[in-house]
Amino acid sequence: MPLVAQQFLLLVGKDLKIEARSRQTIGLVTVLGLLIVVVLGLGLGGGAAGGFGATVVLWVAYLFSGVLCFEKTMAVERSESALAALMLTPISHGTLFLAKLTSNLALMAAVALVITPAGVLFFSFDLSAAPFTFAAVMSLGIIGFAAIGTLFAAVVSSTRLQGGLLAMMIFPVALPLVIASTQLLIHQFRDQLPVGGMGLGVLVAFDAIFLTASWLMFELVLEP
Amino acid sequence: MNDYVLAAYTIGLLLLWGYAASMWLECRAAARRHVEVRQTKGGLP
Amino acid sequence: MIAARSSSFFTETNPAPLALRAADLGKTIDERSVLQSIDLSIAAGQFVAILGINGAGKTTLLKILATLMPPSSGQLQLFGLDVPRHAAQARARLGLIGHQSMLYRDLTARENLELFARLYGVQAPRRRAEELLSIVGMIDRADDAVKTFSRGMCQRVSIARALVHQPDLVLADEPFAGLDVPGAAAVERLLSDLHAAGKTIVMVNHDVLQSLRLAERVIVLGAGTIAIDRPARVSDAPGILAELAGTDPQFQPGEMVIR
Amino acid sequence: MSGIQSKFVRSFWIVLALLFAADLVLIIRYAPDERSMGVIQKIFYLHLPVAINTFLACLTTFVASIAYLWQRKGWWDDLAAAAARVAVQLCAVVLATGMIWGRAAWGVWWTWSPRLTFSLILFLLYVVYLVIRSSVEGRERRAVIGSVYAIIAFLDVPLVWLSARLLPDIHPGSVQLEPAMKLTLAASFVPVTLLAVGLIFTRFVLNRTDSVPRNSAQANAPRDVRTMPLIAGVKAIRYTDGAL
Repeated sequence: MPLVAQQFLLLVGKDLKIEARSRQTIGLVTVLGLLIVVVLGLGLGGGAAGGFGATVVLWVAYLFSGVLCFEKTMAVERSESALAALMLTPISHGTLFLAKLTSNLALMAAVALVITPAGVLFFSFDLSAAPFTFAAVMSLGIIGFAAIGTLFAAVVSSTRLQGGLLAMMIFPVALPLVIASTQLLIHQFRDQLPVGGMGLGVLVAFDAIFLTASWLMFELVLEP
Repeated sequence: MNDYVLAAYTIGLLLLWGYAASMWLECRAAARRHVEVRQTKGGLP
Repeated sequence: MIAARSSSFFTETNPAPLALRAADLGKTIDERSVLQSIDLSIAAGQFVAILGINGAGKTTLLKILATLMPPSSGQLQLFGLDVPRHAAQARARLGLIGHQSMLYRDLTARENLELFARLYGVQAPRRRAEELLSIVGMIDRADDAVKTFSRGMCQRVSIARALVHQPDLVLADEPFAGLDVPGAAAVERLLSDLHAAGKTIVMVNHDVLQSLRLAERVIVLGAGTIAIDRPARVSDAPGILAELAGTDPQFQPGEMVIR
Repeated sequence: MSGIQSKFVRSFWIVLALLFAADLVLIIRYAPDERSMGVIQKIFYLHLPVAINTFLACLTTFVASIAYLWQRKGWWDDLAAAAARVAVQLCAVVLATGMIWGRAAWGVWWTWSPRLTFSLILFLLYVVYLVIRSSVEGRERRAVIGSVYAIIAFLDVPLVWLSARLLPDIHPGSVQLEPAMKLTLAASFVPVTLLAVGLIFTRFVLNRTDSVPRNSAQANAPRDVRTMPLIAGVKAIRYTDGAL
């Protein structure tokens, strides 16, 4: 196996092992996500916006729980400045970014697997028409969101900034994701239009642009 | 002239020229700060 | 506690002409010049101690030497390799020990060492981690999480991490900070063994006498420039203390008590 | 030397004021009322030029940020900060006029129409940029983080535009402009763009003087020749007691 792939797996393994051992983030983040879904569910009443309230509420839950995940996985590197030791090893910053992105995505996926069913349930949003489209659209969104989150978490963690700043940085940039995925699902589920068109284009373009941009700029923000 | 158009232009121009005016005040403050430095230290000609 | 035969274990390093050469190194951070015109050349195998009051720029200099921070001006060459152009190769031959342990607190000592060994592409990482843990005397705590360790233990595992890829140049930023007497003695022993094995060591330290005892050459950094650079003799202590005092206006030599 | 410059600066702003006045006369007198929306459509002659200049200011921030990351020269970062600040200011005007137009045309202060949503998100993106800059200590650290964010924010702008167009649009599409309207629109671009450039330049020069430390020796040492004319610009502004 090429050295780069080996290093990548080592780093992801390290992140997941640390997370499994402390298990703090997963618990905290999942409960927060659930709380958001419950509170908004109660507030907006069951079938808000014809059940499409679910997608927006899920997005709010993803955004907040995602921010906590990104912050935690970066804090692990900062706690004993282990990042400086990592930067001295012969791994490229690109691999470091991809490993950190994958660990963040793994955490987000675990959280989403708990929150999404809850959201769909509370909002009686019947997915039966096309559950896979729903899953595909949401995962495309999460990938793009994790790309920016990983980059900005590295930025925020290298300075003594407060937590709220990371959320403030990510949310406006992630808005096109929220709009596009919500509209796409409305077109899909309510108007039975085939998936595709502008909505999907925005999601795919978002992922492509920000995966490459974050990957390129990650090393600029890395501060040992 | 419709009063909405009037409102739009007054607010718009007030804001635009307000920014310019506030910056002018900052320039004067910067000038005073710089002049003080110049007197105390004989700085830039 | 320290394995008796540790000094023979470190492989003899091939003595390159100059381990480290810095020409007119300078660093300005936020329009404030922290380091100016640093000219330094350290032969392979030399043990150099860098002294200086807080804020003299010692840690910044060490970060630049460790290729973690680019200099604003001047040139740096490690083992004849120009940094930052060949930073990757230079990094493969240097190890850094810092204030912080640079380990993952939630992982055990063994897991940390094996992780870094594999990242560096060391052959038989498991065996290498085992050896290093026995050298630094932490073999009995190998499978405990680092967060349960005292500062002294962390420091020793940190030294093991810095040596995992058998570097030729060891950079230590105040390795004795926060250590109790036995902890400091163990670290001193390790550094001396490294030096005996021919490694080049650059240590930033506060304790003048300890530095004079351990190092061959002492450099005093004053306000970003090299004030003194001479062989280390314990008899020099008063002169160096006076020099250190000189760099710090509020510091009165009279008050100093020489231990 | 600064005498001539302060005259230039003073006359710049006076001329600009005159241009604005002339443009207003043109809009009121010359531009015909639009068939469907009537006189309300005249807000367009301020709304669109300011919107375009907002975008140009964002573009300047983007280019200056890339240039900073590439050359690491302090004044690129000052330019990025200046342009972003002006972008936020102009975007506030775009939002204000847009909402008034919405109120006049459809009787409601806010609708999630593509144009208004796009302006709002753009406004938020660059307000966040200013907040980031103010909460990071250390000039170099602030410059790097600011630049990285500015680049990501600008890459996001087309996506915001595309996703906003997905929203249900009650905005009546683009109105066909009679030649007279086109002329007025072109005419009203000039003063707004000049104002934007003047704001960015002045703010840039202010940033530039703040960034050079007051008390350190550098303040008096001969500075990098390339910035001398800019600093001279500020001195010119400084000594003008009359108009800006």
